[in-house]
Amino acid sequence: MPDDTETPAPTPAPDSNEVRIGVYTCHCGGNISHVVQCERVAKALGRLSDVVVTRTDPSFCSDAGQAIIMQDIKELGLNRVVIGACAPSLHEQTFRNAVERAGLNPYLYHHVGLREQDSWVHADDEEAATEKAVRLMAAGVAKARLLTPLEPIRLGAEQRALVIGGGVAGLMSALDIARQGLRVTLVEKSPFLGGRMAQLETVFPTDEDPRRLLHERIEQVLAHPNISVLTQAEVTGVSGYVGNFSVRVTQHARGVPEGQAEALMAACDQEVPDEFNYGLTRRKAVYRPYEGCYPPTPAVDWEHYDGRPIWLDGKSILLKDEPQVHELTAGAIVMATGFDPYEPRRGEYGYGEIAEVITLPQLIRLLPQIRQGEPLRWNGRVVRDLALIHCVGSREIDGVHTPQADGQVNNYCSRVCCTASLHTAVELRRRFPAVNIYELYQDIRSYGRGHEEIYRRAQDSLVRFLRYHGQEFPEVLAAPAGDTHPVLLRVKDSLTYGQEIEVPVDLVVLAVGMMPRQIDALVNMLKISRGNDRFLLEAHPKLRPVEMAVRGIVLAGTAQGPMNIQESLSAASAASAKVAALLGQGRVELPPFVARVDESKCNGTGACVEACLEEGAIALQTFQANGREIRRAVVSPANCTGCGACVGACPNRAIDVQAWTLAQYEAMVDAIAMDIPAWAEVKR
Amino acid sequence: MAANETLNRPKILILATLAGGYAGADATGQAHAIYPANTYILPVLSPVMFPAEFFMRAFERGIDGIIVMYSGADSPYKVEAEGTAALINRAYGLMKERGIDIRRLRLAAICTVCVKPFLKEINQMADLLKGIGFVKDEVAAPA
Amino acid sequence: MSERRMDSPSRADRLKQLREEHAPSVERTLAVLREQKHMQQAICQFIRDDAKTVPEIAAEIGKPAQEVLWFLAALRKYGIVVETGMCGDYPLYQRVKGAQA
Amino acid sequence: MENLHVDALVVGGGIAGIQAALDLADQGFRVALVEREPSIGGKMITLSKVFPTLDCCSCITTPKMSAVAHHPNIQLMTYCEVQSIEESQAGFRAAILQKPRYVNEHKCTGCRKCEYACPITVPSAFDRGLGAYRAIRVPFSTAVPQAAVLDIDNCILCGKCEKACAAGAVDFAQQAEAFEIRTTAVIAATGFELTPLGAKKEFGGGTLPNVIDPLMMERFLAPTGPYGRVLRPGDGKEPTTIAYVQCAGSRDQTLGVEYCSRVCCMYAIKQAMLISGALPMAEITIYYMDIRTFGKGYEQFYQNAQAMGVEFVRGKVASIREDDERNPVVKVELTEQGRVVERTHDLVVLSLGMLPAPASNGGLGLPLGLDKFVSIPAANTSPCSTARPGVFVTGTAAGPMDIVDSIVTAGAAAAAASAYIRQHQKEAVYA
Repeated sequence: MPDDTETPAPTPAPDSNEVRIGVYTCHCGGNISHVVQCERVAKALGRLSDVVVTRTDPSFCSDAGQAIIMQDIKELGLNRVVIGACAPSLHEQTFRNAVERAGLNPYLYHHVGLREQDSWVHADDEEAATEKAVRLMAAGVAKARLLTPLEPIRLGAEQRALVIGGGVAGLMSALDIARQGLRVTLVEKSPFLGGRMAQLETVFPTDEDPRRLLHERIEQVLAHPNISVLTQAEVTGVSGYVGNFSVRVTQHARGVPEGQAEALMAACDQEVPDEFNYGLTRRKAVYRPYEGCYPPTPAVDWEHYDGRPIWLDGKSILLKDEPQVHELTAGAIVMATGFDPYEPRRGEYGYGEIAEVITLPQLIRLLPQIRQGEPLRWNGRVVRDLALIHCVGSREIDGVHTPQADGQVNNYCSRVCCTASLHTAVELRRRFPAVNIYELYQDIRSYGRGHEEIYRRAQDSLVRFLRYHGQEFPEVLAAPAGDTHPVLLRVKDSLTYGQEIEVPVDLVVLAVGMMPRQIDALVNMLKISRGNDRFLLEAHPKLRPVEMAVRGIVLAGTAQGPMNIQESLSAASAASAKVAALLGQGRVELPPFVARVDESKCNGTGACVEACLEEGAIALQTFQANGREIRRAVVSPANCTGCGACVGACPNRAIDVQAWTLAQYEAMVDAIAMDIPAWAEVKR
Repeated sequence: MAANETLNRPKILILATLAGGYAGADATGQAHAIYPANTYILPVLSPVMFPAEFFMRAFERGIDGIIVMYSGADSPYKVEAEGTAALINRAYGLMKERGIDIRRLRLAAICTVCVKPFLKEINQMADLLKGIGFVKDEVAAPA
Repeated sequence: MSERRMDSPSRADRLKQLREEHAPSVERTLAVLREQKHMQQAICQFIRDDAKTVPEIAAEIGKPAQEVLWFLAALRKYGIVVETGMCGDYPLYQRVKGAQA
Repeated sequence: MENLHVDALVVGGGIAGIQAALDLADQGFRVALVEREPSIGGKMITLSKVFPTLDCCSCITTPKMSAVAHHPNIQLMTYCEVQSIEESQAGFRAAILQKPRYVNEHKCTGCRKCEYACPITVPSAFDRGLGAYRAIRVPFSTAVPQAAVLDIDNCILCGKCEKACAAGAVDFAQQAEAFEIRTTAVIAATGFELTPLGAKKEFGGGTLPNVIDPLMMERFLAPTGPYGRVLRPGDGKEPTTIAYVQCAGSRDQTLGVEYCSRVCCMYAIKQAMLISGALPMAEITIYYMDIRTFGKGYEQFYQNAQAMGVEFVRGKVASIREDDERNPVVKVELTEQGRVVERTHDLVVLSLGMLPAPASNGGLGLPLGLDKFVSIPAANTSPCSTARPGVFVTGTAAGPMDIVDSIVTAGAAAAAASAYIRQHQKEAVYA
């Protein structure tokens, strides 16, 4: 087993009143030094009191650069470090770590951004940029004088993850997390596990049976002792923070007693559109989506159940939902809430107006309903010619496409529809060799491993490709009565040099893109962000692709953006690796930027408590001191967000946010506003 | 520009939230947009932490314009949007009492990718200060 | 491992061994070095007083422009040559006074 | 070199291997990271900026490289080749060969005095041969470890480096050393190679100096590049018309490469944008079959490039020749107009694709797919598991992918490996 290594606590700064500051101005490989005269900055800073050493380097973030700083800390006894370099978002942590490795408390370090906020924006005026660097660095020194050693807030972490969503991504990440020895609660909104993947008939490029693959995975999940699964369940409340999220889950009743379930389903006479088949068929209000689903017991569709009793064996049985509320604590939350297929507007390519226009997900559900050897039929007619239109609800352009209800267009590529269309076309040509297939596309994006081969197979099986431009969409028209085909397609085809082509077809299939699920309530509860595309937003699109900005919340699968199954699995596993690293030790560390009361100044006015809006972050407590009762404010660090509302409110200046104190800001302002006669002497 | 010219420009202090304006300033830098250099950006967790007197002190010490770039409704802190607005109003009251032009203090919501609004705020303040000059001259001038 | 270190030959023996093992490549590299020195000197001589473009240097010393550019990249990297401006679409290069070649 | 016993061996120190090692080490596993080059960083560290955020590539890679070097659970070994990996009772035994750097890595301070002292200038592999470094050098400015390496094949054994080194780090007595790593699991992160520039003779790559590969352009655009600006390598001219030929090495049966390399559309668009920034007057044309901007935020990036004036031309490039002024002349069939034209550019970039690195089938003995990348038998259930139990794969060793996908699969491989390690070690205890 891996070592459970304890990192030693950093040695606190030597308890001496003498402040010894090292000041480092980074060239950033020319990024800063091409504009800011770093040597002059260093020289000017060297004149400030308490500054023991001042240096420049082509790149302090390099190993060699860090070594210089570490050596100075050890040899010159520095107890504060100020570095002027790129944005703190890039390298503040790098330098904090270096300072810590040299034996100094990492919070005795201050980072000044000289690149994004100086050299890069004042390239027109080197002199002014250099002066600005001096003032910003002097402000850094002023703050550094007032820094105090701090320790991160260490909290116990619940070694349990909450996985929201029981589709392929949620199942994968639940299993992966459980395999790391952590416990998992998997919450699925619908009565059945498997999500969108169960609605497919084959998965590309391997042509496996998706429900068989899912079934194996679900068995593994159910068999794992660390995982508990709640179906028909929704997260209805969340509070707390990384390591300690308190979660309320409301679970609806299955509604049918185990022994009577089959009989009740048979006896139920209420029918509703079957969303498993995207509305192509109807099912009962007591239902199971498909044979072999999990759990196998039928469930009541509470959303649509009309409340009428069901007659069974001469008795009237009224189905009742008695929701159960589960309260649980989770250290981390996995967002695996998935996607919905784009629902075309009424009239978009004839959808909803012409009966012969359906979506690709509908076609995929239609195919298994046709018996082997039977021809493809739609709307009572044998299909002879079929057209697939790509990019419906994807790659839309602002000002060209009709916006949706929220005013936005889907300006992203949905990634899977090209290969899914090609894959379906190949399958159609194989099963129904008499059907002519047209694919109307902009760009074929069969990017994945083995996908290009599917494109070639489609070409080899004589699928006809017609290419339209982004702004010149194909037109779908109802054919005049008496025509040979019910629908007429008109497209300007760039493959034939812009010819206007008319194609009579029996069925138009819209390759619709992906939209994120409606999860507004969850987003608000968790205070997480969505991007412009409305999918959940990662902390950094390149470097932290499966983490969210809120610590302890990670992303798995299509909640983040369009992905295929393989990509969803990878994302889910990657998310579980982050959860395992976070919770594996049973504790998490939070930055120490929380409010702290100066007991010598606090006289219990309560102004801070009034100003604070964070639940449980600060309270007045009564103490006994010298036989007298005194009231003082007490901060609960785990609940404090460090906003500082209490700081501005306190009439006695008795409270501050650690590392961001009012006195530090005042000192920085003074440094920025200072007269710097010394500066004028430091010339080239 | 000669040193004494740059030394004698009014100074603009910008208090920008790490989650918003400070990141927006970094985004502006990445775009290599040019703006006046007499601007000093300090990161804050949230500007609600400042008492109104903090701004008066800054004006006294020689800051000529202050832009508070908060995250408004996008803030991770519940109190920020309303709390900061109230704070700025209190500061305006104090500025009027002391005869300081209240245009020297601005509150603006800036997000992480707000390059254009960021530049607009900065340039507006810089232009204003070119016209109305230093705080010390204003306060010294007889009412 | 320490045992292996003790068995390892002394520096002098090892250098001798390396010279033997790499005799062909050392010989080839020495020839390259002579050619490089010649080329560097020719370039540096021509741009000692006036900055020139790559095609101008190539024409003067009778070498392919591609090769000249590579040498300039090397000389620039080690601080012997600097870019001083543009002449049309071509940057101008000049030798840095007093730089160690 | 001592023999090592670890939980996981990661082969390859590019971004995928780095991330996989960090994800495992952060969970408390002991990890050995073996890299055959003298520095980690892989292909990513040579790039200028990354799409679609246009973050400086070095700035986002170096912190991770540094984190690997300093992680208490990671043993970093550079300039090492994996010779074989064999199953043993407790997992795997990997035979590793440490190549001699002729520099003591621990004594070297990376000051580069040796480099300045060395008389031999050689083409810099880091700059794709278009820049130069010396026979002894720190491979690049942000290399990890920051230590020099001596290229013995271009050395005249003059000893000037040894004299120049204040730390006494130059060591001619170094020899190759073999050692063994015992590990429970292995992660292959062996990466990709760019299609050779001369792969398609008709395009003139490798013979026409102003027809270049995309990694060369990355170096021109990087602040540390060989010319410090964008110039064409043929004669140092600042190009005013630049063309990209898409799918030059991918989706091409004649090259035996049927697959799409996934990144070429995006890097071409990114480079076009960066060139527009560096050379505002430059005209940039991208010749393409299909634009495949399928990732998150990528389509918007493509739309932005169109708005910026980058010219996208649907066409099949048949051949490239050179005119009298060494300008590449592109013969292209404009597939939307049905005619063939010749267009002259100052510089042409062939948007080359990804080929599996030879190491993917080297010491690891992994079955390969038809595309020669490491085979993943159950892609839709275990996307990082190879055909060899206990060996996982991440990044471009398993087929073309971009940086973000490499980072995601690195996390996935780490998750799969850690589950395997726990299971295997538990069984070993009970056995």
